[in-house]
Amino acid sequence: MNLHEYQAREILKRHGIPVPDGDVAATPDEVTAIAARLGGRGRVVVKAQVHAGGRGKAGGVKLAATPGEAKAMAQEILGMTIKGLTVHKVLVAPAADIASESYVGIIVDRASQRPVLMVSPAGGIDIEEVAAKTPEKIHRLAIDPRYGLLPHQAQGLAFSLYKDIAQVRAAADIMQKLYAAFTGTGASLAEINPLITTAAGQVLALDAKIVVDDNELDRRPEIAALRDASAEAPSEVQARKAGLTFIKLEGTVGCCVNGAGLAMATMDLVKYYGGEPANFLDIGGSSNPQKVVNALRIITADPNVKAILFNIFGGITRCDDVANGIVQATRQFPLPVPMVIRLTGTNEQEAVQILTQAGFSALTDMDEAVKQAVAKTQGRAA
Amino acid sequence: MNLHEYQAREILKRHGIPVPDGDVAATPDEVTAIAARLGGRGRVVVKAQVHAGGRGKAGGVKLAATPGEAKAMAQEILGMTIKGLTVHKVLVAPAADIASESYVGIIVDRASQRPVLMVSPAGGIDIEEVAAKTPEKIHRLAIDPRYGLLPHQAQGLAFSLYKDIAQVRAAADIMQKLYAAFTGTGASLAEINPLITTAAGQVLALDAKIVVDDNELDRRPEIAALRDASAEAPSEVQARKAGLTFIKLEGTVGCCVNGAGLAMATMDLVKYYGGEPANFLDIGGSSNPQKVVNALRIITADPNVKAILFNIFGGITRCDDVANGIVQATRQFPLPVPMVIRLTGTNEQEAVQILTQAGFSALTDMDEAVKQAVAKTQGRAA
Amino acid sequence: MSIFINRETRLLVQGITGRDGSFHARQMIGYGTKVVAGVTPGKGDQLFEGVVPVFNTVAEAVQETGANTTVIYVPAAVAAAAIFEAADAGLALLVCITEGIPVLDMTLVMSYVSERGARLIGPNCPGLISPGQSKVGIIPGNICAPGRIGVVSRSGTLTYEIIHQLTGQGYGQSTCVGIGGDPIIGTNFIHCLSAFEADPDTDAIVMIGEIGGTDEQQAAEFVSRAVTKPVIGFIAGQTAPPGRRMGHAGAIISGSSGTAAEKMQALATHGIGVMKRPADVVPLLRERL
Amino acid sequence: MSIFINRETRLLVQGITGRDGSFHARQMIGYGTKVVAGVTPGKGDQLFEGVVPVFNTVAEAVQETGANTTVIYVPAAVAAAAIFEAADAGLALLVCITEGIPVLDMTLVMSYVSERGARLIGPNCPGLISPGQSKVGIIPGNICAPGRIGVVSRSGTLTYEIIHQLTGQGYGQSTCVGIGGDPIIGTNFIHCLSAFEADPDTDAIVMIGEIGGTDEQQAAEFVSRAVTKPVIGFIAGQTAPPGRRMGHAGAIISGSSGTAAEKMQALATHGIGVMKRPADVVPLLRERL
Repeated sequence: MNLHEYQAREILKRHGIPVPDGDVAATPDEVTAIAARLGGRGRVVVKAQVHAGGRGKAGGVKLAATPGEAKAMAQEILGMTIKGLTVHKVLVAPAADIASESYVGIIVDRASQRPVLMVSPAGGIDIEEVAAKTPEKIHRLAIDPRYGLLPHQAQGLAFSLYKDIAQVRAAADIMQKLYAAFTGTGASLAEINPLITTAAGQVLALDAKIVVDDNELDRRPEIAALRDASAEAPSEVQARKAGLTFIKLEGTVGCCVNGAGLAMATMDLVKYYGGEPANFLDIGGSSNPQKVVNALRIITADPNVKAILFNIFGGITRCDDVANGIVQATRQFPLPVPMVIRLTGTNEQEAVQILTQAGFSALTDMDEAVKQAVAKTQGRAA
Repeated sequence: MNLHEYQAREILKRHGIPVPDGDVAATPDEVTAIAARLGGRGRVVVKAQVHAGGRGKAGGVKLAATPGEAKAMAQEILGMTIKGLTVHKVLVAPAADIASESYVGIIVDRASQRPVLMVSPAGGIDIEEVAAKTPEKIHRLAIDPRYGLLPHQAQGLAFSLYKDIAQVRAAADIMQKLYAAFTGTGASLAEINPLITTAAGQVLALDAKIVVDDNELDRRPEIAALRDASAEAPSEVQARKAGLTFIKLEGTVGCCVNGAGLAMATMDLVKYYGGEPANFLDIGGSSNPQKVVNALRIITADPNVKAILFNIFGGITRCDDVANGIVQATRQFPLPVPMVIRLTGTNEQEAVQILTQAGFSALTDMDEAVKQAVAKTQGRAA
Repeated sequence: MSIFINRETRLLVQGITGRDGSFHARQMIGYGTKVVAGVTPGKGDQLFEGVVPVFNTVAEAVQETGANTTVIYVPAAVAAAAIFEAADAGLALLVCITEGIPVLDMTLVMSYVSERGARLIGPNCPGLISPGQSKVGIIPGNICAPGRIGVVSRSGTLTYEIIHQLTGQGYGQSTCVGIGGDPIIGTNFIHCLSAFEADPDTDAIVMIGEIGGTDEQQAAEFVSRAVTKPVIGFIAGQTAPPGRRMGHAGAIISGSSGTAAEKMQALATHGIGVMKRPADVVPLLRERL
Repeated sequence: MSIFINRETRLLVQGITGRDGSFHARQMIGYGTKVVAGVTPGKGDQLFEGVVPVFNTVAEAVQETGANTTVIYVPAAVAAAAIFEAADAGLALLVCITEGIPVLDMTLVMSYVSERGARLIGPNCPGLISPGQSKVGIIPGNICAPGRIGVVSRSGTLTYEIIHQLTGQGYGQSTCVGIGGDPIIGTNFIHCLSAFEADPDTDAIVMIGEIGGTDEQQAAEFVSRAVTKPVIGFIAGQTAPPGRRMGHAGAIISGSSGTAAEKMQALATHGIGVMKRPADVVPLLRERL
């Protein structure tokens, strides 16, 4: 789960990391008030709060010299769309007096099976280019989770950012607190970019990003409560509530599969036979007819869908449950497009019987089913 | 540093361990009020809060049926002396309805170099006898500090206490929280004795003891603030404030030594030559004349002292600093008893000169010095 | 023979009285797996299905029954604790089916397991099966057949699809291992490839990967260096949308790797036969055997 | 020869610019110890006494100077961190003089140090000296003399007293090790006894213990089993008041052990010559050599 910048800043602050002043607003008037409060110290920055990178280039980050200007900018930014996501909130913060920009981030690394702390003196929006072109400017440390981030490790990395010992100590302290925030929120990513020094020598976290491991949410209700459903696509929110994994795509074959790997392989096969998948949809391991009903409701809500393809390999999932779900769904709402069903594995016979009685036919071969579904989107027989 | 029972209970409660209701009081009237508040549920127990074991046997723990009775008991207990310590506070708690008594304790173990969790189904005041006579009733587990107390470890030990799974889970949970309290307060000991079950099946921490590692106090001001100077011997409080380690004994030779091992060896030698040490006093490694002045003030405050013995082996401690301290002290207050000084090591020559000028003589041999000091307490030449 | 499990496997089922655990314990017993013990705290005096003794703790279960392998079906909230317990009890092979374990828990679990020299398979995996000998986990026994093909996969149902193709066309399996799709897993492609290479009863290996991470690339490199048997591979996710980028750190740590195209390229470069679709598995195997 | 340190010891001083560190660094240099580097974060471009390069980190210092041993004089609040850093940099011998390190920190430090195969001496110890070769710590060099007696002690100034007796009566030392008096220490009596037993230039061993714990008893048992050289011992604290009992747990874990009488009995039982007072050291040695 992605947190917004303003939420991540709040978490860092709670862990004792120095973060510039600032506040979040949902209306231009709130922006004016915050800007007026902060304005004594000069210009403010108004930043769109959406789960997308490249906000600056998209016009979602603007500088304002007066509260009135901040309001005008908020009017522009609030409601705008960045990479398909509508901006509902903005962060208003004083424009920082930046002497240097560094990067500090922690991510769980598959290869070392540990959290890896990465720092670079070349922080800012071009950090990925730095990583690609001058990897020697990125310093990495795999953190042994049994000991946590040890003081000398943080300090050693901090010496790669700064020369001044006070700044080194401040940065090392921030790294240790960032690790505490990382583990304390159940994050899979926590990064500060940029970590700035001001002309006065202070070290501050200017922008922050935290991604929480979804598997942590059950035991961290206070973090789960930070979810902003308005910042996600409605169909994905609906799918998550129904216990489905769903990602909308641009094609015409609506796919409903059990298991992520098989779902991806099914989409690949759609493409292989000349079609385009309309979505990724995994109904998961358990086989609850209602899940199938929900899945069909989500798929058929997409006007691009020209055919529906079921691909079920029964293991824990029982084919008869899926068949029952299909029948129930078609009783509740008419299917606007043709459907191809492939079922095999656990309780396959029962499923075929249920479907046949309801007037559907079922296939057992995956290639054949995909071919037929693609053909139907193209208005022809397979 | 020892915490009082009421302080330890508070810490356990803060860590989520179920502790019976109750409150601390310093006057009989406060006791009446607390007893009245708790009394709805029956009898209360009034417990002396002193850093001594065997409070029950000493008459420091009493049951009262009414608030009036509780007040009368508090009047008896407050101000009484248990093992030389005056009772200034009592804990008032509802008398518990005890179905079983177990023991749960964590201590840092020198041998395994780890915190060791010990539990026994035979808890209560006789636990030490249980340990001595039926050690198989004590279950031990060395906790790997890198992982902490793992759930299955706590649960495995909890199965040695209870059969009922709800009680097992409750006890395992208490053990994990006790470990959190142990590490969270920088304890060298944290124990619950007894851990009781009530007739209704609840698992509760009835009495608790926490000893905090003195080395933790600098970084845990909130724990250091729990120190109750009124619960310690005044001379020891005074010594601690002066940076000295001091333990009062019953003999007549007042000892002032640098280093704990040499201090003990000096006391042993006093005994070897027929004397009795009046104290253990270690002026520590650094050599500050003021420390010597303070040491002499504490030693001479003891009316039993018949002679003072300095035994200094200069290393980091400089003999001339000690000599200067002796001279300064004798200018500030007269010494009521004879003094024998042994100095050797760093800056020995300078020290001898300082002492000689001030009219003192100094020895270099430890045995000779001890012999002379003992002789002086016995009113004879060595 | 087979890898990791065989007729000698003495299996313990953690969570044997739970909904999933009891269902799959019956399936495994039905398949012929030697299920010697179950563990459910508080049910330490029951018999599962009238036959399998249930214990309160893994340590007791191991001591009383000589179990050498465990399969874990407990809920996600207590699954890491169950792995710790199993490793602590000295079991050599731990198979964790449970999905949803927080990844930070897994970083500690991996240290603990490797300090004790145990092998973990999973979590969030379907387990493994050595057809005709032993089934540990949830791979449907009826789609498998004894034979000489080794299968290793990050996926669940996609693995079944491919096993189904193999069995249907006469290629039985020595062992099929589902290693799981989580970011941190105990046993990876390389561990399995290495075991299959050493197994005299495996003639060829099918590996089934997915987008994300670089395990497949490392496995491919390992194959070219250390595997003499034919290997064919499939990568799911050619048409998957690029994953939402995980901050800058995600980009820094993984660079451009992780796409299906990049992985398929790596397989091909290192001499692995690349399947375009699941149905290619048998034709490609025939070419190489 | 000697144990642990000798002419080849290349010493790093952590906290070299501090009050204690600078004083003792000068003493060690004066004694002839090869002090090759110092560490004080933020002073990484200075020269100590115009000669010894100071670095910001231990890793750098080791890399640049080939130091193989460190001595730590930093304040208690950062001493555990300093040991972690030294162990992480691959130093083989770490000597921690600092007193006042929380014992819970030491439980983690010990795991970390032993995972890296390093030896820690201390904390809260005077360090060690191989007279005429190298001095690491704070034992006054002028009371020592080169010779063939090994000394190991939990104490500080009491050790000096006994070394003083030895040197004054013509018994030089191979190495004197102050192992420290804290509950958790890196190197114990047995480690030192074992090293002295193996050292061809040590003829006899003096061990100086104290009340508390059971290290001396275990050491005595070790001597009877594995040490062929004469050993004599002293236990300080015969007249010490019984320590304030640490809860029930203290009594349970240590039982009645830990008194001077019990320890002296253990030494005698296992064939160790027991000194009644420091002045007995030379007479007892004479008897046994």
